[in-house]
Amino acid sequence: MALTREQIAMRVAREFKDGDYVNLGIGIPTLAANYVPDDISVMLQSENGLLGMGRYPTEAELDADMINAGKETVTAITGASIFSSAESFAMIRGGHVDFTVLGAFEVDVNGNIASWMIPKKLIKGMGGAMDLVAGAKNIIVTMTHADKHGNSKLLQECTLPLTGVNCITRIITDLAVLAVKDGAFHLTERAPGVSVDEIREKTAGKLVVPDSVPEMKL
Amino acid sequence: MALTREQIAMRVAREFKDGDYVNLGIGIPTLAANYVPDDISVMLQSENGLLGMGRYPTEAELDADMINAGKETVTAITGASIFSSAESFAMIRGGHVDFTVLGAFEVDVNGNIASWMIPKKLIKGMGGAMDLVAGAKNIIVTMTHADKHGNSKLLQECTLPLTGVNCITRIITDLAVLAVKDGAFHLTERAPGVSVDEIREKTAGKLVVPDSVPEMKL
Amino acid sequence: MAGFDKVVQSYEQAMAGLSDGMTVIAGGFGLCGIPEGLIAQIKTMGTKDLTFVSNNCGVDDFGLGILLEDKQVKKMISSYVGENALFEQQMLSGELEVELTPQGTLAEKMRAGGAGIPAFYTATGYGTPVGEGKEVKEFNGRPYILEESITGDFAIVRAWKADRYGNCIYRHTAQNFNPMAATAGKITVVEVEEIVEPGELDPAHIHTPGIYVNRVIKGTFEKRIERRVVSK
Amino acid sequence: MAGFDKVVQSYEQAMAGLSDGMTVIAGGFGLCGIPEGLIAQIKTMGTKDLTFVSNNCGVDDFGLGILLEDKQVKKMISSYVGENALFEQQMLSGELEVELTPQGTLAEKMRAGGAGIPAFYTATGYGTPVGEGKEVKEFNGRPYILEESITGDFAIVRAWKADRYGNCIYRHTAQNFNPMAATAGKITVVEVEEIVEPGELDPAHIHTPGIYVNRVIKGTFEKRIERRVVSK
Repeated sequence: MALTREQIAMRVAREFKDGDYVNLGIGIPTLAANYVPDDISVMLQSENGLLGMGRYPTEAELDADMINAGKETVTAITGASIFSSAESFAMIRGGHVDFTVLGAFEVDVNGNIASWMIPKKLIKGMGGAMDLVAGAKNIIVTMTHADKHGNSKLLQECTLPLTGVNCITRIITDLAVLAVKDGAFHLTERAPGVSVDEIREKTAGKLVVPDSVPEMKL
Repeated sequence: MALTREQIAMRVAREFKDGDYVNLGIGIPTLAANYVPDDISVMLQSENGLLGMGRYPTEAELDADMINAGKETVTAITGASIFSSAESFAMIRGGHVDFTVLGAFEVDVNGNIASWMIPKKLIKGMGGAMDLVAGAKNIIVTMTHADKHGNSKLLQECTLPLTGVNCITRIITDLAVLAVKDGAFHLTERAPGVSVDEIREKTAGKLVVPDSVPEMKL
Repeated sequence: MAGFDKVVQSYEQAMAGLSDGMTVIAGGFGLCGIPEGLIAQIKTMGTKDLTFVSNNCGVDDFGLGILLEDKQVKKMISSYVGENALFEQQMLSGELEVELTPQGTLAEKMRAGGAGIPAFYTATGYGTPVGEGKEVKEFNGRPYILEESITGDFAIVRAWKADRYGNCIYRHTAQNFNPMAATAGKITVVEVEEIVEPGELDPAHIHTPGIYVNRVIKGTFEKRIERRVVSK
Repeated sequence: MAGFDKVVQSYEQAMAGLSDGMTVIAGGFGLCGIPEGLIAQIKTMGTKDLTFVSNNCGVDDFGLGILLEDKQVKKMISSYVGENALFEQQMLSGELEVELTPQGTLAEKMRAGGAGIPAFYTATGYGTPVGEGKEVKEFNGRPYILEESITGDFAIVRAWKADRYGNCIYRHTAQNFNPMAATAGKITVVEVEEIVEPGELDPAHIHTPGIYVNRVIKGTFEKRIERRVVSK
């Protein structure tokens, strides 16, 4: 069965290693913070200028001057640091953030990603997404494999305005985990109970399927 | 009579306005800080990362972590700020320092300056001088009008490797104050008792002399 | 040190000299760390045809959003403008010109402007609409685009504390774009929660040295929260 | 948070991995704010053919100068090298390659290296030997030269206090080049006067966030004064 949002987040969290600095986008990526295994720690970077983002505040802790990149009120962990936007993106652009997890509208076989604009429909801006995909060492895209009309989001070539080129190497969807390399999606894991055929059917771009595709561990 | 080093410094100090941020090079420029008129204040920037440089420390105040750009022990005034070299040169390069005063080997009629290198003889490096002449809003060069062999330092064209081009607009020497513009030195003041003829004789580059050249006030 | 006293007593003095057609760089991220009183003063002044450089444009009735009501904004240079219905309407009708700029590039453009760096190369935006028409150059086999710096006629900044010399510190994540904005204005105006005497701020921990600051005014702030989320 | 504990117990661990031919970025200005123990460790290791990026090269018997004795330095990228007789001798004999770089450009090259900016334009050095062979471009009618960023295999840094996560603060003007150096090393090692627990440093006043730092070691420092000048 297709994974829930929480299950995608659980699978994402299994990618992290102890000591990773991680930037999580809005939505499913943010949920991944809830599923970091007990035996490791990651430190969350929020691109508005906070390294060591903590949980949401209690009513008593609420502070308008303490927000995350999604503009939500947050707290800082012990040992956090707070800095300017220029410093924050120096970290990101300079490759010091180990992992970025973000959503997307489309990804293609060349690792291009479209995530910020649907012409004539949605023009809110790219925020920090273009910097993040250009700067992070490892990027994971999380999204549903297909849109609500059943159209694949894993394409031979993106159709929407791009966020970045040749930058996506790993995708975790509700159906599968895929590596992006050599001009193809390489299926590495499938969601429990999801068949390779279903994944093949919902993947519009070139898909490489090995002889055996294990089920994800969550 | 030719000015002493102290007198050159006194004349330099008369250029400052209340509220000026000033960077003073090693030597005569540094002396200018001693002659700032009582009714105005300037704030000294030291390019190793100190805005609000104060006097030299007492024995009790000596601190190896508190130095100026000349690597001398210093103090900071009340209301100083201390920052990185990148921030310091952001201030300089960005034109936020109002005045830079520095020495030179040669200046020419196009406002070029040579101050850092004598091939095969003196190769110590430019330090911050190239950044300072490229960045400050107003630059004053202080030097003796001629070298100890009597050779003019105010040339038609610099002969030594340059520190900066088209950047010097004002020179204060032991003999005169000169503006540099339109491809010539323009004599504006002469040292008390120094004749225009002496200045003319010791200025190798094109010199424009107005009908009347007042004596400097010190 | 009278020449270094940057404190002004009124918002009129704080924004004196702002005129139609100018470019204003504004600190803040969302509604966090915005110079509320300086924005209100611009609304009061009714200055028109302004270009704003700011990560966001507030919301409909707060932050820079309030300047849209009387169409004071000609152009907006921002990374994200999705919180504001009036903004979208004026943008789609063509009344408002918008230059969407990646957030890190925007921060760096302000910093570069203040630091006398006219342009820099970044990988951000290469191959996307942001890179269109921009110079491309390869370094170590990777393509980068050339981005030019930004400076403003004015910069409006919100700080936590400033001393009379204009030395500023920011509170928590209200820092965001404010330090870069402060460096990039021909006239930089800082609205603060508290004015202190020189010497009260630790010299080694000043976020914005006073050399960048022209005017300081004590403000009072609503500090509206854009997305109030609490732990369950 | 074991994965974020950057503290190492020995200088051997601190400089493990340094090998012949590597590039090392070093903080410090003159003898102020230099990582004395890390430099001594490099001397002990005897690593050769090193390129150092540092504003200065110490003096004959202190700072980076001590690495000249056994000819460990192949190349030096600095703004000012006038305090060191052995340096001059090796430079003139051609044993030591020297790339003189303006101080502000050097600081910005390190910052850019750490910030993922491969190159930037600056007016500094245009029309001088520094600008020779470099790309020139005009912005607003003024010519600027293109300067490329610098990164190192190692960065060696001296801080005042660091916590276990590598968050650092610097003391007085011992800050200088250290924050930029810290960002620009593939492996950044910080030698500190005091190690504190996370939370002891104010999050808003950390000069170098721990994300840039790989190893922290507690050192002891001679802190030699280069030019002792006292008020009369």
